[in-house]
Amino acid sequence: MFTLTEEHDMLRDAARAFVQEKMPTAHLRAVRESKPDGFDRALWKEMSDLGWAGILIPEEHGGAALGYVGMGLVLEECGRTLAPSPLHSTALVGASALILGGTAAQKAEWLPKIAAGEAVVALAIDESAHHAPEKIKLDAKGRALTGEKKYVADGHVADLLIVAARDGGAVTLFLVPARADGVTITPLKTLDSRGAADIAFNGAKAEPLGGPELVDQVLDRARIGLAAEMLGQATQAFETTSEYLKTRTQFGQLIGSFQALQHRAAKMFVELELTRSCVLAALAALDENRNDVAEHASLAKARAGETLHLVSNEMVQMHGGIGMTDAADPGLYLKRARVAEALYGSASYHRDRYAALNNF
Amino acid sequence: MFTLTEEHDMLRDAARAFVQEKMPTAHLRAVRESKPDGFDRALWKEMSDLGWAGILIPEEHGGAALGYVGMGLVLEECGRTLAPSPLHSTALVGASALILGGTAAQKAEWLPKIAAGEAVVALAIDESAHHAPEKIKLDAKGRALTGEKKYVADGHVADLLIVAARDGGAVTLFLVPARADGVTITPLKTLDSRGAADIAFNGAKAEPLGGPELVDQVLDRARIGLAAEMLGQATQAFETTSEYLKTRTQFGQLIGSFQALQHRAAKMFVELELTRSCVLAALAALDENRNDVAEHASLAKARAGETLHLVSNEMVQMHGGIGMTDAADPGLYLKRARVAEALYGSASYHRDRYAALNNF
Amino acid sequence: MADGPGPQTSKELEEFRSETRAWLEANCPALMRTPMGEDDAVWGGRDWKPKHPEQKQWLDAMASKGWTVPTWPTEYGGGGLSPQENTILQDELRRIKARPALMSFGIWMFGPVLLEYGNEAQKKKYLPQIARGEIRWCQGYSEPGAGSDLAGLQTKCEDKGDHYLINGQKVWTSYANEADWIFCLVRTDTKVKHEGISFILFDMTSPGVETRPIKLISGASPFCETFFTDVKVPKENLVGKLNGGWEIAKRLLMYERTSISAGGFGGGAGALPIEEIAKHYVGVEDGKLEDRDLRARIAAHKMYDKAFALTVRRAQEMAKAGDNVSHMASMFKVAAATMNQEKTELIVEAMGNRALGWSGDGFTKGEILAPRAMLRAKGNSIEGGTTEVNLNVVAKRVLGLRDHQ
Amino acid sequence: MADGPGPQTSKELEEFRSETRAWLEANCPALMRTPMGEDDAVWGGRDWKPKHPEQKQWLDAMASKGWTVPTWPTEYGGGGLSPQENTILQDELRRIKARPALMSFGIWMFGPVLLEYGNEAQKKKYLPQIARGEIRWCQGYSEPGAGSDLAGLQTKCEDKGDHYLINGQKVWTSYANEADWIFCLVRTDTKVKHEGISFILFDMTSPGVETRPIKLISGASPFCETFFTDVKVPKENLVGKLNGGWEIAKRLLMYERTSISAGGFGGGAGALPIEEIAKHYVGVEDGKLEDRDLRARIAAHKMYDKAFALTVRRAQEMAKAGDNVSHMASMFKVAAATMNQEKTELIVEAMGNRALGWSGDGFTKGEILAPRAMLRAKGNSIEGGTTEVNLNVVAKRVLGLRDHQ
Repeated sequence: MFTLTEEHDMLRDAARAFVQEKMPTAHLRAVRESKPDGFDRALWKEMSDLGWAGILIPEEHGGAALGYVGMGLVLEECGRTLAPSPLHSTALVGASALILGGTAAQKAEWLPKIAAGEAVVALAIDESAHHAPEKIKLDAKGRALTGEKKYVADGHVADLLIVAARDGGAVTLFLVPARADGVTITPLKTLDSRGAADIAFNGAKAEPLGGPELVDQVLDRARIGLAAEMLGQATQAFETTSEYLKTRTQFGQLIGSFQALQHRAAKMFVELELTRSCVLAALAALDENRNDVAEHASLAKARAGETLHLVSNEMVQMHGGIGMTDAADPGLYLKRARVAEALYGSASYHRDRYAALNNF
Repeated sequence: MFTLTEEHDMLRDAARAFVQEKMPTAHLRAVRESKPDGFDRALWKEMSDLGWAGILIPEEHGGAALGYVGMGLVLEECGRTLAPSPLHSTALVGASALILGGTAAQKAEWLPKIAAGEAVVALAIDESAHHAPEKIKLDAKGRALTGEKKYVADGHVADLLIVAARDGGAVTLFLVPARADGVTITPLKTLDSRGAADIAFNGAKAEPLGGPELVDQVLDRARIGLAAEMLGQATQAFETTSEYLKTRTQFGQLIGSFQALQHRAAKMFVELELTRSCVLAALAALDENRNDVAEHASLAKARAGETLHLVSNEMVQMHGGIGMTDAADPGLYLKRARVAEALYGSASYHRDRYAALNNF
Repeated sequence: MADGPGPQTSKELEEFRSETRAWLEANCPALMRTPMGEDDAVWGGRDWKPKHPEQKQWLDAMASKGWTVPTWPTEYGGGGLSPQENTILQDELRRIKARPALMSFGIWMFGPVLLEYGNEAQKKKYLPQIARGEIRWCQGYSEPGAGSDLAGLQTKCEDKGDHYLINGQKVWTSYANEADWIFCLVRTDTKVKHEGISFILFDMTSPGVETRPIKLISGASPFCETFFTDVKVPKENLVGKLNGGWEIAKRLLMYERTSISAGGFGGGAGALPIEEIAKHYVGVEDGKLEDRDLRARIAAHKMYDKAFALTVRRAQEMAKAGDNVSHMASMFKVAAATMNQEKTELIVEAMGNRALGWSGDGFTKGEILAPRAMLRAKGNSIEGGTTEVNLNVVAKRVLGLRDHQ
Repeated sequence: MADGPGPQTSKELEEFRSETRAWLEANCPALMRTPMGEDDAVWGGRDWKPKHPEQKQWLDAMASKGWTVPTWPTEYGGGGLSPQENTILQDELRRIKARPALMSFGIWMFGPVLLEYGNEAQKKKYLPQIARGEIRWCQGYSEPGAGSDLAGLQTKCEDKGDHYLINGQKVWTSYANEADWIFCLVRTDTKVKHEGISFILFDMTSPGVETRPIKLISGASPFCETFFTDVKVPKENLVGKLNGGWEIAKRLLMYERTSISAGGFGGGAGALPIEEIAKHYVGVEDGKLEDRDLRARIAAHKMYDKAFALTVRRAQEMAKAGDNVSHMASMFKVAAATMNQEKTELIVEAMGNRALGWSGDGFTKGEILAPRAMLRAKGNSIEGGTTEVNLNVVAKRVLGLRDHQ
């Protein structure tokens, strides 16, 4: 379950080398100042050329078919430096929705574009301040969408929208080109500088994609992939903080030699190791097509959220005053953490879901 | 609100002197081994002679009328050494119910006996594993009680039972002599060695006591008084542990010089100070007849429960292996803590109630 | 507990109350009784430009009575009030919802220590200026290498015969770029640690003083880096003894902790109670917040908050009764920081994706403030003594636990 | 990751599986495939009286194959199995729900270090007795003044020429009153600390050995105080070098932590999942536990529990793939203790007043066990290295944080 193939090892090493060189946290700062899209299109092209946009996509559609474990490894590396890109929304969520629910024609139209980095895809789910897929109201009668979606990740830069809506009874997914008539996109300036959008639909024409069970399948993939990114963020936040504990001196001693901080660091290490197991197990469950994906997804997202919350707070606190400055990295991790914690369901949401999945 | 009168100071000093001398934890051990009642009747007589059984009772009925703040101070001192007696069930809960809801005849019959330490009173409330006064079902039609009560504190030694039951619609309180026909008392051997009882009623004749609002009034007094006892337990558990940190040596150092333990001790101190304020404010709210007694009661009981839970666990852990032995005191505090935490509503119950009282 | 005769009879105090009420009624402008916005605080100082004329009118009126610093002696610009009278004044100010006439580190921190440690000339010169809001002070304490370990400071102060010469760098100097004068810790002896520190005052317009605002993670810049290059300071600006500054510094920190804890931290979007925010963004089912997990945590937080408020009140009553409550300052600092961080995090969680905005029109003003308040609150456990340092203080001074021997 | 040729082909392993399955089918008595009660564990030893003849039959069968210690060499009574074969054996044992044939500190702790540090005579003498369950061992480590600081031990061992003479006291000796032999840490040099400790073995029936059971807060007495007064021990009973015992002691502690964490702690009333217990005692509304606050905390605990199980599995897979996972032992110990304490507390909370009984007929057997399991679990963060010591180990050895210099 936890064993990586040689291909996976190579993919992770390549991702780490690329991200560390081209997308350190300084890159996020540059994007924040000068790229209203929230990412750098030239670098996204390079990432696509490396095959990342097509990791999940079958070879016949121009992808590499390396599976979710591979996707997770790359997302984790991107998380380490907070590298901004549409990788999660497009290569994971968008590609998954099309692969799982698309017709042959839909796949043929969109998957090659995704694999080539030529189309950005965004999943429009939530309609209020909180993740609540069971409450979706967006009306899809007659294949024309009417209603509103909130905080659509990468919705401000998407070429293709995948929209959860209700056609009569059950909620299903629909495809709508982002520039179609009846679609109004309001870009949001967000805490993590990546941007998002509120989107209004006013009779926009939509193509259905798969059946009702597709919504859960796609959401669980979004949650697990995001958990992998969050694992990377938390791991790096912890490692950066550990290094600081080994270099910063107060009272004539390295602050990392104070036992109270040592114990807090050790507890974070325990949390990180447990979270890593949950994330890797969830990715493997997807590749193995297991029937407990839902439980794994809620476990991974909730634990990644709790661990990242803890570690991002401790990162600021252990850096002291420096941690409060915009010039230092802790604030960047803290801001991205709060966004990632909320997306696709908070820890509270997933505790509730985990309990329900376990019948209590 | 927090200022004590000279009378209060004297009462507390007298209580401390008596309890420390006559009822140290060794007394609880002796009771555990040799007193199936869970307390020592001779000492209860002495406590009554000191006026404690009548602290709340008007002078005309043989009491001292020193109010709830006074009652709380004595309960806190008893809590410090885990001194077992029917003080809470009888002098606080029983006396309160009669004072607030009794007819002149009922008061004249029972209050002098309580003040003299000649009658033990027990309040029978819960009917399942959890405190849930809103779910009481015990049937009181025709002033004859039918149904069951669980874990009635001091129910195994009571002379008089005060029973919450439903006469048609609302829940009210009823008086039943413990040895009346139709009352079956099953004594329980409890974790804290004090004992309790499950009680079955089979058509037992009962006298009504006051109206429906009386149930809440009496329960809130029970909660606040128990919180005062728990404050004493937690305070002593903390002080005993602090002393141990100053005497036990490991690795050539006093264990209290290890920073991780210092920080944990400091955090406990903060919790204790906050809890003390809640308990004292709740007692004062009773004496001042304020309209926010319910909120104060839930605040005091929940915080006392959380603080005592924390401190009793840390007491064992910081004592190390010694703390695990029956011969040392930590186990005694831990066992009484778990009983007190559950009685009259757990912290979880009172968080729920506090939220409801605040309309959310 | 004997009820000894107080310095004032209750009749005298009642008279004071009615006079005060009448005076406030006549002198507090209507605008000064309305809620304050973000930029409405009055900090005074040489360069202060009132946003509204009523601000100046209110400040001058209060200063004329000495009521910006009600308990300071009248000869230094104070009101000379007894503690009981001050309680009445604060009651009456709250009653009409009056805005503070003046916010000032001079009032909260520097003034109290100058009253205790300054010489007569210093008190006469500086205290009335503080009381009238004429001079705005900032605090030169932390340095890049001396945060929690404040006594590790390195800013050098040399005796040049007729003046001192100061070289070095401070950091976290609140509003240094807007302040007129600084009270500053400097090193006057490099061979010893605590015993080589002095407490000195100087004008921020002195040649060689430079300030550079620090941008925080919340986006605001309330603090500066402050650089001193060959700054000449007159010798009479030393407060207390040469190398005797550490005692003054610690006393001032106590005032700082107390003022932070008692006043609470700035609330940002916290004008509404959390549960009202949560009801709006989370929704209600059977009269309860729909997210029951969040509801339980909000309830626990509100109880902690209430317990804290009750404890502040208890400490005040104890102080009034003559008990020493100085041991509670570190505890309050720890608890207040915890509470404010918990509160701002719960608000962000309750607001869901509506608290994930940074700027722009997609979010309301309150929605933009919520994450910034959460980010700002992270500093509460760092500024004015970190939570770690305060826990050390509780463990050692209050509980009597010792260091490794 | 190259798939090098393993020592055994998968065909060979499949053959081993079918042979094993057949053997177990033929040799594991039916009773030994039913769930174990409280007193059904087989610890062996000289004085052991089987509760059922099937226990002895099953132990002898397994011992005849060397499968009580499957990976030990056959010359010492082991099964000589490869790791892959052992995995298959354990799989097959689980498949038929076989009870452990033998529980033993000799198997889990002492045997592994003797294999590494013992001389040939010692291995030949002691290991086969362990494998066959003939001799039950106990561990003489902690002393009243040496708990977390184990190396502070004072039990004196003097060289008397032809024998050693031991005087002192041990505490927390598990089942010392039922054990036949003890492996024991003693002080052979009082002038140094770690370098003055030796590892020695002796018979518990030696004159001068006395044991006294310790009653715990849970009511049980699984541990003893153990006293040594002029106990004579043959010189060949020293394991490793004189004054070289600390290295052996640490290695043994590692085996202890691993066995505690991997096996989990005893569950008491934990046979049912928490949520089933809670449903019974708390009640259900709309398919959810009525106490939603408790429900959220049970869910969080179950997730932690699952995360832990996944991490154990991950470590096993890593170890199988040849990675060094020794750094994870302290982490597992901390997490396992936290988890078991959380679990037993949640069960007590869920059972309400039904978990407040100590004995008697007013409560069911499961209700009586619940608080005792909670009390017992408090020791999990103390025994086998306290949580504090294990956090120190993680901080220093895994994270590389240093002590004060």
